[in-house]
Amino acid sequence: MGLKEYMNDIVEAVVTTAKGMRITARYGVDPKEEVTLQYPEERWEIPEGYRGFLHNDVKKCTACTMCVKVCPVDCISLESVRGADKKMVLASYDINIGRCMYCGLCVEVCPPKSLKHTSGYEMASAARGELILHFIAEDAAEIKARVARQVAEAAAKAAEAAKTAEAAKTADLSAVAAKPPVVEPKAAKEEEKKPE
Amino acid sequence: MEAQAIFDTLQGKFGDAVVELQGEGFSPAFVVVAPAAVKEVSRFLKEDPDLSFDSLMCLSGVDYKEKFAVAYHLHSLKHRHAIGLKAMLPRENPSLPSVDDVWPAANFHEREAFDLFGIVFEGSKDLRRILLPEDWEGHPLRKDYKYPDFYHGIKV
Amino acid sequence: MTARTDALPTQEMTINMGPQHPSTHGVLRVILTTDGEVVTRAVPDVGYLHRGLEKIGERVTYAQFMPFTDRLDYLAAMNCNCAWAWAVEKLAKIEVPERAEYLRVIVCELNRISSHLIAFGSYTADMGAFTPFLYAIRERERVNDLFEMICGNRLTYNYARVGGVSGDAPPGFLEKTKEFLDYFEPKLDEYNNLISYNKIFVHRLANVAVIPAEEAVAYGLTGPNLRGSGVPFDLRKDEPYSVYPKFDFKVCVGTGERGKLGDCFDRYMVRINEMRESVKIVRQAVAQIPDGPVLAKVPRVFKPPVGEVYFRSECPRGETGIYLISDGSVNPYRLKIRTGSFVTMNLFEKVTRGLMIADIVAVIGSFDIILPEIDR
Amino acid sequence: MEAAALSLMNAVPLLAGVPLWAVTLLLIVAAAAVILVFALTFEGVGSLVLRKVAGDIQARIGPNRVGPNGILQFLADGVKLVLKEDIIPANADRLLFKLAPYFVFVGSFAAFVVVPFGVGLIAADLNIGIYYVMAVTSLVVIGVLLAGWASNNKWALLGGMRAAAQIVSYEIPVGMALIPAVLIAGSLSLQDIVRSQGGLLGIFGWNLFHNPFTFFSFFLYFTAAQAETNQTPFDLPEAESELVSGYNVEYSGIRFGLFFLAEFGDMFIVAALATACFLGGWNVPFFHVGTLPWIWGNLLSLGVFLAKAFTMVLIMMWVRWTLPRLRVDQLMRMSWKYLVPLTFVNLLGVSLWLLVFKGKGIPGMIASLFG
Repeated sequence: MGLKEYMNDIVEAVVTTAKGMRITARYGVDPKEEVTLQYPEERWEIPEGYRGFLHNDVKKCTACTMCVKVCPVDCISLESVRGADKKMVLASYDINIGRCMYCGLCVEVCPPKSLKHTSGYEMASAARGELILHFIAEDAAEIKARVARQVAEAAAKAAEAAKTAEAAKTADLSAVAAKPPVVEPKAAKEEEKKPE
Repeated sequence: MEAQAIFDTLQGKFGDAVVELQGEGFSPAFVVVAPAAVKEVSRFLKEDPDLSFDSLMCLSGVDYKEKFAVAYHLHSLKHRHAIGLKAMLPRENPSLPSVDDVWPAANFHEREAFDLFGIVFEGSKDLRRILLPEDWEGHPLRKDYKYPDFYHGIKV
Repeated sequence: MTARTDALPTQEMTINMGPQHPSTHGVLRVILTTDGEVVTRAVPDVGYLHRGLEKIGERVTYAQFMPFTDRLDYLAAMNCNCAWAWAVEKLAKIEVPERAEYLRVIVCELNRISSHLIAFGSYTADMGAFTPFLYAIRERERVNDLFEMICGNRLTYNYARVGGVSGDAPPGFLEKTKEFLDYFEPKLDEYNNLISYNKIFVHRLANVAVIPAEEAVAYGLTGPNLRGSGVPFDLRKDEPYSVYPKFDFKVCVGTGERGKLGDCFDRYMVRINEMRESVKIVRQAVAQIPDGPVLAKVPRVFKPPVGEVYFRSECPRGETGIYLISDGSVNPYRLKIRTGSFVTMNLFEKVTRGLMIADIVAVIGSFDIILPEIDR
Repeated sequence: MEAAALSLMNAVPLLAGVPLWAVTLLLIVAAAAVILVFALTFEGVGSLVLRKVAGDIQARIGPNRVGPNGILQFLADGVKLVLKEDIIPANADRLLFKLAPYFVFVGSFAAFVVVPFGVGLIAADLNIGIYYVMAVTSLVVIGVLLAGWASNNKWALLGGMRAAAQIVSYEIPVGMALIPAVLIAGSLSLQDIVRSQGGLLGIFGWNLFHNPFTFFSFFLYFTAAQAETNQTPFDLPEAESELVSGYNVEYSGIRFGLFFLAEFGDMFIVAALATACFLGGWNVPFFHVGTLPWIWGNLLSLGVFLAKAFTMVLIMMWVRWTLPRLRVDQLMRMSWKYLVPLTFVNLLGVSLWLLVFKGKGIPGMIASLFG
């Protein structure tokens, strides 16, 4: 190493250090450069399509189970029974947000658009059970029983109506027309057992 | 060089060791070779000036239910062409020669295939489990793999 | 004085570097055998983050695997998303609307910028200068803001879909992207002044872990690590996919400007320069983006034809190759993901021989590895 | 101290019956307490300022939760460190492990004794002042080495070895860079050195501007001293990204706190020496503080001295948050190939200058030209 290189080394070290220090000094004295967001007091604007916690509008939900099928981590579980008007009635709709990875696939496939991402992102809990969101407060068994009752009532009513109608027409065919009323809710329940 | 041409060249050179060309539905096309000939074929593919497949992009084990396979994806920086090389192995004691002295890149891939499929690469410089713990039982990417219930007394 | 090795027997020391260590970029474990400060052997031990993504892939549908690709390389989730989408589209021969391809390119390049920013920032932090790291994070936050706008998440985007993207760019997105680019481009010069050409920094990087071009090719290095050795190979240029051929950009290669070709400094500079090229690509894409739909018609129960494809795409950490075997069912039959970091680790033992402990950190940083990509 | 005790006894009639040695001892203890309080306060506030400076430079805010604008953060940190569990690793050498932090702390604290805070504010105006500082700060290296060894941790051992190599190497350039000031003053006493920079030349009376060689000498000293305090471009013994945390990796609680305080103590010592030897110490430009009443003179000089020293500390922090870290071999090369030869050349230059120009500096010569 010649003397020239030796001196060059020193000069280069000093010059590059000075360059860097000029930049850090500029940031150091310029208060406008501070970018920290004082989080609990200040919040950033959440954009339109933000994927926060999931929320299901159970009134709109048709219990089609698309969301359950598409979820890659199986964090959605729902139970439903077939109601008196042949539509599915939700018995329970739970989302385990401790498992959810906020991918948004379920929201995309939801046919009635009842499942939505909210803008919520803050939650803490000491127990894992608290991370399961229950969208139907009522107990699933109660709903099922109630729906079964309604179905039975409706079926009975239908049978009644059919009976009177039949009775008015001909007496021999009346027994055949009334369908067994208990079959349908049972079948529906079995169908819902499949997704976890 | 097109896949067919490469296949013809290989067949001309190695004869029966080169079994078939998987062209339709395969991208890139695969030249299926006998497992024992993998190393010679590889060396030829790398060193032949018209082929000069200088880089091994990927080496993967595959479980075709009745057979295992090792698939090599080769690419040539010089000629900018690519080809696949595949060796079919029996399910029992699958083993074939290692190619890590042809392409050093093969080592980690081979270790992975050994780890997850249990395919033994003979003559490999360093064939140990890579992703799983050393005392793991079984090879998880096999189609008949049974998940263990416990690992060192911890529920899996 | 003559050395009296027989009088004072010395032995080598084995040190565990990791899995918990500030500069192994995750849960990498390196078993160092050292003679004082000099490392005689450094054996990488990977696998601490193995989640069995390939096995998961065999059990979920093609669409369901998309969120898992976010976890492949969380610093460049967009690139992994798009790589998966492109691979499946190649398998099923799906035509993607042009606007969707443009959007993909925009987000991929933005993600490349943000990923390289982390590479740059964490590298300088590894070298002891903590300030540039925070500057890099500050810029990255802006990219994350953009991503949050377009897809709703800041880290795991799940934006691409088989056949397009999940949603069109919201109003104002393209303008904000331009704004970001205008803000970001001058920052690169600032980084260069602040740290890149700092004498100490250059000395830490130059001539460390030199990888000659032939070795880089033989070991299958890709991406910036390969280009750092002076091999001008970039899949976006040489095996073009998507709409990349429409853009004018340069393939950055190492020049050996401060030492031997293929040293840590070259790999570092390639990344810095690539950010500039990405800015260029995004600018062009934003200017040229056509109108139209962003999602092709893909059947809900998607069953690709039987076949095998290998799709390579240029991710920030090298080539992400997806080897996909379909048996015609809704789930992939076999899925192998070849990632840049995994292949790079293969070379680690070879290049670190004879370096010092501090250089090990420099090498890990210059390879810009990320552990979820290695362990999958 | 004895002289001070005597004068105190003369001044206060109450003390007439008390033996001299008792008053002296009392004074010594009192002085030590004052310095300890000062050192601890500085070290606490220093850590806060360090973090605030880091925040400003890094486009952040820095600590701002404890107290108004975060100014009580250091107290919170201190309380936390004291209350934390003090863990001693199972296989550590318990005695040495416990001893090491005290070595380090004493090494840095003892140097405060000769720091000339003001005209009369010096705990002990030793006639070997600089030599004493160099000697006691070397105690730090023993502590660091002990800490590294006793932790029974390989990273800590590496940190300790690095620290030993580094501090021993940089002792030489530090000493050589300070000698010009000694030569000019003709004394090793820091008070004498400060007094030699007084006079009517204002800031041009400082050794910094005495001649070109002393000018360089200052920067050489500053660079080498950064290394001695393990500040960032030279923080290899800690090197958090390589050695995790170096020699103090196994320490926790108050023992870690002592290392932490010692680090800031070292910073102040370096800044104080630079101030005293090159920046005129407590001298107020164009003004002779000795002419003021004792109390005002001392207060003014104390203020001036601290202002200068804190500015130096700030610059050290600024450097710390800008530069990356050197590698071990580069660190050694920097000392032996650059700093040591340069300081020697510099010393030669200063000596020749003093010989040729009869001890006069450039500003002095210019001043004498104009009468």
